[in-house]
Amino acid sequence: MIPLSWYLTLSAALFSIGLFGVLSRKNAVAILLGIELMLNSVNINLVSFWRYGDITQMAGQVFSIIVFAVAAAEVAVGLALVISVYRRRNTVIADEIDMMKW
Amino acid sequence: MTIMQIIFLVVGAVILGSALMVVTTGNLIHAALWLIVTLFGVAVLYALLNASFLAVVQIVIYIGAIAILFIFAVMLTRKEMRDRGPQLNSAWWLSAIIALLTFGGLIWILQSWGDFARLPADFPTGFDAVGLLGNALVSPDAFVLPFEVASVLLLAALVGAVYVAFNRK
Amino acid sequence: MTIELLIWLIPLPPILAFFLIVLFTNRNKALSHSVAIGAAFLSWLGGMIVFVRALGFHELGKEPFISSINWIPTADTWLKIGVLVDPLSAVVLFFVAWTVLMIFLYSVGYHNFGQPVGDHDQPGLPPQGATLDEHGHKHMVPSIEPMYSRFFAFISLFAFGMLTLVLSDNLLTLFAGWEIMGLCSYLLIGFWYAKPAARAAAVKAFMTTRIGDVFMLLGIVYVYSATGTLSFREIFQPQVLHTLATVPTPILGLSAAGLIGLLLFIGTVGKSAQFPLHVWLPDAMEGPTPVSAMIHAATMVSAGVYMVIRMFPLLSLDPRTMTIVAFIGAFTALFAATIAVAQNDIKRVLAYSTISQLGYMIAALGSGAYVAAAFHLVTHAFFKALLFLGSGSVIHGMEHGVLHTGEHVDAQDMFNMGGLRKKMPITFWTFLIGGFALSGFPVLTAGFWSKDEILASTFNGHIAVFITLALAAFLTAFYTMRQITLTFLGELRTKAADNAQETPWTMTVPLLVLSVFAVGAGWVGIPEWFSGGLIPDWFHEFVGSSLAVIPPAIPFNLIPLLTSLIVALGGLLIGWLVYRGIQTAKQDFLQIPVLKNKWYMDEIYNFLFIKPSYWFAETFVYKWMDKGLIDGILHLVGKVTADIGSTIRTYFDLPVINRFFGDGTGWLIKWTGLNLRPIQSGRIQQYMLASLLILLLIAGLFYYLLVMGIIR
Amino acid sequence: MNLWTDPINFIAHWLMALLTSWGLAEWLANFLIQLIGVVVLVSMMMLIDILLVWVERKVVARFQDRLGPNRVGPFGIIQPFADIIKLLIKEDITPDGADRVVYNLAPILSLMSVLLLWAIVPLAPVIFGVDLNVGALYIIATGAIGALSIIMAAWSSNNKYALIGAFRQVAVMVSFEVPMIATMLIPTILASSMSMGVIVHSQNVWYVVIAPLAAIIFMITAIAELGRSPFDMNEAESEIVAGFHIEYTGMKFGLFYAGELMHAFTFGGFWAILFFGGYRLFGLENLGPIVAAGILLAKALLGYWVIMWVKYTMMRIRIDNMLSFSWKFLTPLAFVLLMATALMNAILRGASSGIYIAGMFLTNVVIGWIVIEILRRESKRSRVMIEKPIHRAVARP
Repeated sequence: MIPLSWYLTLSAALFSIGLFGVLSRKNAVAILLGIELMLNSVNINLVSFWRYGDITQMAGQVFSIIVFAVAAAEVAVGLALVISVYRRRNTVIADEIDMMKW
Repeated sequence: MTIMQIIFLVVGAVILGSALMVVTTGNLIHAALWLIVTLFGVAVLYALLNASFLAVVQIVIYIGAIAILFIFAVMLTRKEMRDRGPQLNSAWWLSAIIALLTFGGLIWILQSWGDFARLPADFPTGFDAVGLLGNALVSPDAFVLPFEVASVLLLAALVGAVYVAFNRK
Repeated sequence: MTIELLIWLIPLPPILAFFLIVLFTNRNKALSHSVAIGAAFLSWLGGMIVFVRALGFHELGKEPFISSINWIPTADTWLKIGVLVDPLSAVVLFFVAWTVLMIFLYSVGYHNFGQPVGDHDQPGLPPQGATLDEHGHKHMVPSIEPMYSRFFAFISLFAFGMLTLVLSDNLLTLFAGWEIMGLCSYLLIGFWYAKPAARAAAVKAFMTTRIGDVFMLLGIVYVYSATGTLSFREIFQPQVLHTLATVPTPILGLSAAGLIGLLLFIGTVGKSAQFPLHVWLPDAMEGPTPVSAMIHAATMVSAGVYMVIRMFPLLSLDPRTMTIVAFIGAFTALFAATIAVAQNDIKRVLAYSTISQLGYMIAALGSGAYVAAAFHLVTHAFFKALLFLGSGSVIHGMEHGVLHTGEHVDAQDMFNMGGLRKKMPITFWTFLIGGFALSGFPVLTAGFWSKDEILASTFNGHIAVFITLALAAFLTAFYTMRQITLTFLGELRTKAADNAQETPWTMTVPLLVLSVFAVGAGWVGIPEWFSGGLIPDWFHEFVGSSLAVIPPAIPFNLIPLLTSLIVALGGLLIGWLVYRGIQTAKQDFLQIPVLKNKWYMDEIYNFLFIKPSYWFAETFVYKWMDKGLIDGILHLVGKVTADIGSTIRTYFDLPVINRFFGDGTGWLIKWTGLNLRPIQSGRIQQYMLASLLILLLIAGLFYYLLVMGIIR
Repeated sequence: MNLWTDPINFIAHWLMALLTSWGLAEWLANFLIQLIGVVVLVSMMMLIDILLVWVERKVVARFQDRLGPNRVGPFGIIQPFADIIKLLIKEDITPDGADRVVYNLAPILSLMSVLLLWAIVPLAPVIFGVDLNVGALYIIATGAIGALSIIMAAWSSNNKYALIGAFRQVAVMVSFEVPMIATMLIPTILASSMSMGVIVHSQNVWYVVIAPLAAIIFMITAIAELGRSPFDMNEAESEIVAGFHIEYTGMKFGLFYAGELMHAFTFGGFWAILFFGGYRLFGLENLGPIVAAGILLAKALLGYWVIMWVKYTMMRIRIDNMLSFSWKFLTPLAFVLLMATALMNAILRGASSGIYIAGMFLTNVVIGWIVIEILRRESKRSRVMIEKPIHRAVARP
């Protein structure tokens, strides 16, 4: 019998790691990777709440599925953006894509 | 310390370790591959949580589609095989502090919650979670609307991605 | 398929047709009109099935076909939408389905389907005719409407609105249908938007009805706040009605029921053009004739009456409201009739007669004659649609003549017509039937029975209303005969009329069908005393049963019967005698300015509302306030300050402010900016970092405060 | 329960008793037994795989009018072992600049992704690894792992040809997975379950009769997933020398090779399971689990033979034609089939089985006919276009 706290702690840690990745990676693709980690941690929470709550209430699973969809959409668009940026600016380093300043 | 707990600990260690590799490793392809390990671990967690459908879907969508997409993107956005120089920006220590703060804050708030350490009700045998999920996804008094909206979102993302990445020359 | 499901499906085809035409088929004219007519036919079929089932089902008044679903979640309840078919809506559905189908069919011919494209037609203008080159000699023929498909799309949308309104079981969807129709009538009146007159008419109609609608919405809101529901069934529960009747309101001592009734009635006043707000209807004749027939005779204006009839149980709670309603109705009836006698435009006459007939119904309702009002609503819808279509057919024929001869005459002016019975026999006979029905030609026609019932029911109780209505009835007969005489009888006055020719079958068939109803629709309501109880007064029992208590049959009384006979026959006779001889507008002694100018209503409104608002904006606000007062003060202030300023400038500003503060500040700001610039690095991650940091700080602060209990 | 009617559980219980008598903890013993089961299953599959090498070589030889291996052992049946020895003693080259870990991981993943599939194959009513209630999806999931292994191999071996091959293969896999899922859903609908066991069990009439088109599409998509000819873009020898495993030598290549054969055989098996009644053959399966397993393997072999047949008789298709074939033809068709099946299933639910089957079959026939009509028109038009091509500007978004 695994207590709920384990899952929550794990997902919190995963979330923080993803956050770190998003904040600190240079490469835009890597930033997206971090976002994926965060989404997954959210999913873990959703599913574990489903399991530890009333399992006849499907909300947890349903929303994690919707998170899947959102993640897929986000990756598709994000990577498309990255690629087109690479085509124009010939770099994917987030710090070098700083036209929006001054 | 039951076998379940052992499995959980192992999987959790794998997940966290690989996640750390994802955000720290210098080689992007490796980062993507480590991400796949993480995703696989998460799928195992789903299996532990008796959400078999989600476990499989996790593998199909994340590993089968998203991760491979990532690898493609990595390959498409580089000239040579290795990335040179540090992969973390100069403020990485600050990010680390913030991440730690977030983690600490989350745990701090969570542990003040009464049900934090609750145990699961044991899973009824022959409980058809997949069927319930299917019904919940399409029955009008449940989640059919969010579901459809999600599908529309996917379509929009599809079109948008094609449009954005289209090579106008 | 259960009957309820069928009822749900009835309004669907038109809206689908609308989207289909707008989105896909609008390039193809034939496809568009077949789609629209097909949809109308489906609705008609459904309507007929429902109607027949309703006939077969006794006790319909007690438990009507009803079904409703949740629509909008409110705090703890739902706003429901649903359908309801009780005897009243059954009969209304009957005539709506028929007229709509007929008018759709008619429109095909009216918009010259199958004719060549005009030489210089353009969207927004009526077709100007096309030159046809037949073996050598050219001649003009009518040309097809440029915005053909668009027209069918609009009327389909309109039909959807009307059906929704008729079938809805609550005020909310009723109001929705109501507003859809308002929009459609705006679009359709302004259909030929390149004509300034049409534009103005559209705007006028929209604004005027909007006034009514606002009040109606107030009424609906009041109902909801007072009863917590909008469904008719629930509002008409006896205890709900009782509470409504007893609750007093601050406004002129009316009870809640009375006030709600009044507000809703104002909506009707706007929609079915009762006295203060009637001005839009005549101008609405700028639209194509099918539109006039459908919107402004058969269905939309009837919708207002339908609504008040529907709300009758609520309305009848407060005698004062009833009185107001009755008198407004009666007055409108007479008033519009007086205007109608002096109009020369064939369509305007009908427009005013519509107003007056609607006044009839309102008056009947106001004097408590529920069934009579509903009865006249049905019969009037049929024969007025017939009359409008007939007039449209006449105009169409005339236009053909005008095109053919190239003679520049107004194709709608009755004094340019005359003797058309020889040219267009079908139109003539159907128009004659319609006219007789309108003027209540005894025994045969539908108008007689309904009108007689109204008169009879007003006679006991509201004698004043009775007299007014009798006068109006006389005038009605009079101007109807005037119209018929000027249009069809006598000899041909113009070459155009001489070259007029009968319209295609798509226009004549609806005329024939509708004329059948214009005669037959009356026979279902023949009072018991006439046949000595042989034929039961079916309409009375059927529709009456939708009230809680079936109103008693009107007792036989000789005076109203005689009155209606006299006014009808007398009016017709006098009209014929007078206008037999008259050939031009000069000889028409009724062309007195006050009637020709509709009692100067437009001018009065112009003077009362439009001029003052212009004056207020122009003279008062702009000239006096702005230019005079404010600018004057400003100039003064400006002058004074300028003087002070110049002195201060020379002695204080230049040395101290400029030198020290001015340049100093500039330098300071520049310095600060230079030093702050690096913060906006354009690097997304740094932004995220900063925002998260601050977020965490704030979160920590709040948590601290919560724990400390400083905020809670 | 005896060895004949239920061998696996029999042995399992015996082992259980034995181990517990040795004083092992309950769960540990259980774990061990599961492990043993897995090992046995996998090694059996590998054995079959070795035989498959021989089968393949024989069949290709016959197709190409040769004799094939016939020196080593009777009918050269020992040939595969010779091959294995050869592969084992070959020099194991790792190209310069390769990403060693990934490079060595890829072939293992590739074979693993195939072997994983056998976990859900019901060899007999009582012989199966695990009866997942999401079996159909599981197949796709493992396929995803296969695609992953290919990408890893290609990228890690630091070779352009390999990368091109991998790109092609993954594009193909991703685009052919869609109709594959759709066609897998058809048996799912018919059996109202994704579990392989239930699907097999509910096939009183083989689904190939109820949904023939689906069976055909599944076969085509399966071949594409395998990346075998005519869909072998990933290793088009004549264009990109050997595709993703260009740099692999020795046993690593051997793993890829074995994986491919195994994959083909496995898909033959799934073809049989989804559409040809799995281990069922007119009640023969009731003789005993061993017989049932034999039946299934035989059917799988037949499916494998069909795949080989296609491979050795068709020539390679150009990549763009192939993808458009998937997106513009197979995917719509598969979805139409899916909807039609669902609809007919709902309509004919109450009807007697005869009518049910007839209706389903007729639906398929009608759809197939329409499709053929469309194809005929299309090909005619394209022929016209080839004869006198219309020059129009390329569409730009």
